[in-house]
Amino acid sequence: MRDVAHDGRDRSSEDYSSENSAGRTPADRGDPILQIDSVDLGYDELLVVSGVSLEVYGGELVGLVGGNGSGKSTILRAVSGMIQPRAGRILFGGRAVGKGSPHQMAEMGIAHVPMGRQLFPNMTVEQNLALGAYLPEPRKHRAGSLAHVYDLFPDLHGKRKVVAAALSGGQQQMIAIGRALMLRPKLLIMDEPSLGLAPRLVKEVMQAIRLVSQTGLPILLVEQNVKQVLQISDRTYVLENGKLVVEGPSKQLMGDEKIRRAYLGL
Amino acid sequence: MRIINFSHGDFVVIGMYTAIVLYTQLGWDPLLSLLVALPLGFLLGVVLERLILSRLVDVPEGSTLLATLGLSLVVQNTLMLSFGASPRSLNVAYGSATVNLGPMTLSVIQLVAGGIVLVVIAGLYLFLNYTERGQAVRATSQNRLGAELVGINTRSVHSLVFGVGVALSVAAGIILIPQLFVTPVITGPVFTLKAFVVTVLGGLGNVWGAIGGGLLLGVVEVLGAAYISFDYRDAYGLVAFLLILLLRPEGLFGRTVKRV
Amino acid sequence: MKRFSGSLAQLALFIAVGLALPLLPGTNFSLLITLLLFIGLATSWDILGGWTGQTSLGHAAFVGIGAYALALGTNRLGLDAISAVQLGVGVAVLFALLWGSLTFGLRGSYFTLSTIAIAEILRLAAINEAWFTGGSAGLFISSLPEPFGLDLFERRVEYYLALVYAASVLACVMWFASGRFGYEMRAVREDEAAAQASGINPTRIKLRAFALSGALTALGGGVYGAYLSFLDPHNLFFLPLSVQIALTAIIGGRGTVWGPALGATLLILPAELFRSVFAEANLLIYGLLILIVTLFVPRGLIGELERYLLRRRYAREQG
Amino acid sequence: MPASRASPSILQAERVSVRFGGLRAVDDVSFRLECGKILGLIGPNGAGKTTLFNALTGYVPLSSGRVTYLGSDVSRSPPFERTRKGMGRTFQIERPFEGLTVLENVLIPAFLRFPGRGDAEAWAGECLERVGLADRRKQLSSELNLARRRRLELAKALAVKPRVLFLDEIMAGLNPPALTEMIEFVLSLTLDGTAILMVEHIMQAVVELSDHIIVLAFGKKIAEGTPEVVTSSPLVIEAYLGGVDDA
Repeated sequence: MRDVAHDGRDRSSEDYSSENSAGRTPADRGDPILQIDSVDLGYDELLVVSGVSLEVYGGELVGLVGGNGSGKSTILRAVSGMIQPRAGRILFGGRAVGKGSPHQMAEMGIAHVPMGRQLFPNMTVEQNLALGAYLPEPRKHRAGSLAHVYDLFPDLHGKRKVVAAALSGGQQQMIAIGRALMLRPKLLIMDEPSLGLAPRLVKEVMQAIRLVSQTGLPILLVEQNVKQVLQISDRTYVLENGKLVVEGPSKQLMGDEKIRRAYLGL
Repeated sequence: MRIINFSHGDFVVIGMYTAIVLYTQLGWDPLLSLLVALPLGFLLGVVLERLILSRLVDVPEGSTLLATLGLSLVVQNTLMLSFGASPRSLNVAYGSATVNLGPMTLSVIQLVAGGIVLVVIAGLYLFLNYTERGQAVRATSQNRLGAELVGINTRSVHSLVFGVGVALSVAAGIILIPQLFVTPVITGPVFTLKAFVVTVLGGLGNVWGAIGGGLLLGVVEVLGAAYISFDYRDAYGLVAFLLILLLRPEGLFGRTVKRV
Repeated sequence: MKRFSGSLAQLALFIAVGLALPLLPGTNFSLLITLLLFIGLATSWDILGGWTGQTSLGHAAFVGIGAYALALGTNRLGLDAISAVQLGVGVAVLFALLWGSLTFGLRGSYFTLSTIAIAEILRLAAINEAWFTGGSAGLFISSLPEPFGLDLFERRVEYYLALVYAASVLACVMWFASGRFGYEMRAVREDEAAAQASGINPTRIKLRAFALSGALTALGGGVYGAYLSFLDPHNLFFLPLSVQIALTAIIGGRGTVWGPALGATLLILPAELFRSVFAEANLLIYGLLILIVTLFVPRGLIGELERYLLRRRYAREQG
Repeated sequence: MPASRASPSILQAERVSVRFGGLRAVDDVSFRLECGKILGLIGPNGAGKTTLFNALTGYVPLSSGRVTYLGSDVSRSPPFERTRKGMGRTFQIERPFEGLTVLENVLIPAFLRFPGRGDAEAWAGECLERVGLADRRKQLSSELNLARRRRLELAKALAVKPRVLFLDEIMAGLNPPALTEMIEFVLSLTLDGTAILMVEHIMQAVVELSDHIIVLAFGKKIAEGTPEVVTSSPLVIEAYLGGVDDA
């Protein structure tokens, strides 16, 4: 690229070294269900994520937030075995996550609520949910799981014979979460559940996630919407440009200047 | 599964020759051949899907079309080398038997064929709506990623679907051969074309659409032959096909596929 | 300009070989005429199918239009042979423009299906309008005018005509290959949205390619008609001929200057030579080859070769 | 930079809306872009930036409103016509013509201004030179890495000699040195009066480059102004950090 004299608007980026202080996981919680151990991730020559460590312990609701392009979805791809770490390792229930198709992840017990929900549009709400218990093990508990999901989201019960495409964005998100619960997973991962939803519905969905978390299921919530995540999660990790900039108990992070910087680059 | 299968009609032809060979060599009635041919056809479909189509996942969509076209040529010309070009048919003992139903006279063969078609439709309907595998097929066709995430191995679903497709085509050939002549090269494309017309009329990925499309094609051909010109009977379906492609690509009965 | 003079040399070599072959003793003219015709037809198909990326399986319709225009134009309309062929080419162009403007809105495989349907409708018309076309029984060309005193029924004359035809089509492709039109077609093939961002009107490029491809195919149909002297609608308009033309180009390497010609040489020669062995099953080899090509050589023979040479040249330049 | 009202407006959007079914992806957005200026378009994920971008370049039809380029209404013009008039664009997911070499890729837009092969090739070479890809002109474009594909996108956009350039997230995924280089490069593009509209997530780049920033949220323009004004606006911070309302 041609060199151009410019007017010194360049701002040297500050060193955002992470402060591993408050909110460090207490040792008494046993082994983490998901452990990401200083991984480097990337495509071709491009390094997207470097030196990221993250843990999810039993019963926790953990937020992973960051602006667009901060590396959130790359971390998700690695957790689901679609790409392999260049350095570091990812353990699920103490075992390394290998390379594989998404359906193998489901077999391991990781339920994924994907970006854009990915429902079966021309099937009814109940058919969508029932398919969540497709694998042999969860299938044995299908009726109970279904009752459990309707318990959590009574609205869905009223619409159980309606095709998924006819429901509102918020309700579709409930179906996606419900379908994931039908798997009776050991860990729930959610990718941007608030994306494309109107503000009122975002709140609804966040409350639903809180509700699911209260049943004791560990959740990794990946979001752009920091404020909402901080309000419902136990701990939060903040990513910027592929590096962790802050992590800690969500209550302590509210109003943290570093988060604002991570998002607005100021 | 949105694969345009060019060899579809040739599996019908395989069914026809199977029935002829089993009848002339072993004296098997076509209905008996059907029982043997269904599982073998399924197996053949699964093997072909694994060997050819499943390798063409991340390539331009045109390549599956070309691969099935190649498959079609291989099948046609192998049959040609084995059986020669002359038209063949199968005369079963009850071939000319008829039944009187009030004012209508129907041939036994047509009744049997109609009955089997109804059974197949009912079977497909039950399979798709009331079995786990059937639900997995519907789920895969509506949202492949969503299906993977609930633990469905969508690759094996593709094999299954192709296997069922081949098995049913072979079965159709066995049922039809007592009433039709077959030649190795011409018959297959005729059926393939009709299948395209039917699915485009009815809308892809939709069993009811396929049935409606089939009926509609029959009606269009018969009405056109009766009121416009008999000579162009085969053209009416094609014209309808073009009109639908141009004006309503999702098919007459197809829902606009929504992504949720 | 270096590129273009290079291809001129290749073309000159092609013509020289073409002129030399009849001097050999025992030349099988039928075989060579068929080969040259298929080189021309496959190269013409490739303008739309390879360079512009619109797979047509209905090109037999254009062969039929060209052949029937020659026969009907001379025998029923009283035209001389050249005017009759011109008429066929004109009809082909109009037909392609109409056909294209209706179907280019369709995506990928749907376009392909529509081409099959249109060619099939045309075949049914050729069969059923017997008063004009001779119908299902076919049309025998009993006499042809003798342009410049050339007897169009003589194999040697037909051979040189086929050579002129094949060389003209190749020259036409060479002419646009390194120029603006060639790149516009390739841009449309690779990515229509990105082509628009380069200021290209994709519909217009596709229509132009279709018209050119249809016209050259109809021209070949005219020569083919003279060679056959018996026109059979079950062959000329029918799907197997379309398939044969398309696969020849694809196996050799679509979107390359010499790919279709190579495909024709590799496919027509053995098929014709072993005709007695395979009888009418001569398309078996096409089926096997297209399976192999789609699975293992997706760009066709010349396509993969060009890619390999490009890579090697680049690697060598980098040291 | 001081806002000069005298400089001519090159691109103007008036009450532009795009609806998909019932959803208002872009809702009543207006702005002006002047010669040699850089307009930043930002907002949280799903705010409608990409839809607005595609509506301005003609890839998505407007539901209502008007886009004026150099005084003429282009609201209904197809994309290729806008390109011909001088509206160049890049694609967020780089779209090289894969089977072609780097030079051939740039040759295609270059033919738009230079119909002859020789002139077009010279101009394409010049564009490659500007983005620093001259040494790769004979490489297959499909073999470039991400950073170089990005530059190839830029070279293709420059080859149509744009008066206004639409850049779709060209900074994403670049490492710090490459980012700095890209920022300087984009700045250099405006020296000859070319106007730039950029959608960008890397705030550092937007803030450093933009003369004026528009913030979208839920399809609506919620704020605009200089980088300093926008980034300190509570409304913007709210939109980014996702404060829906305080529970």
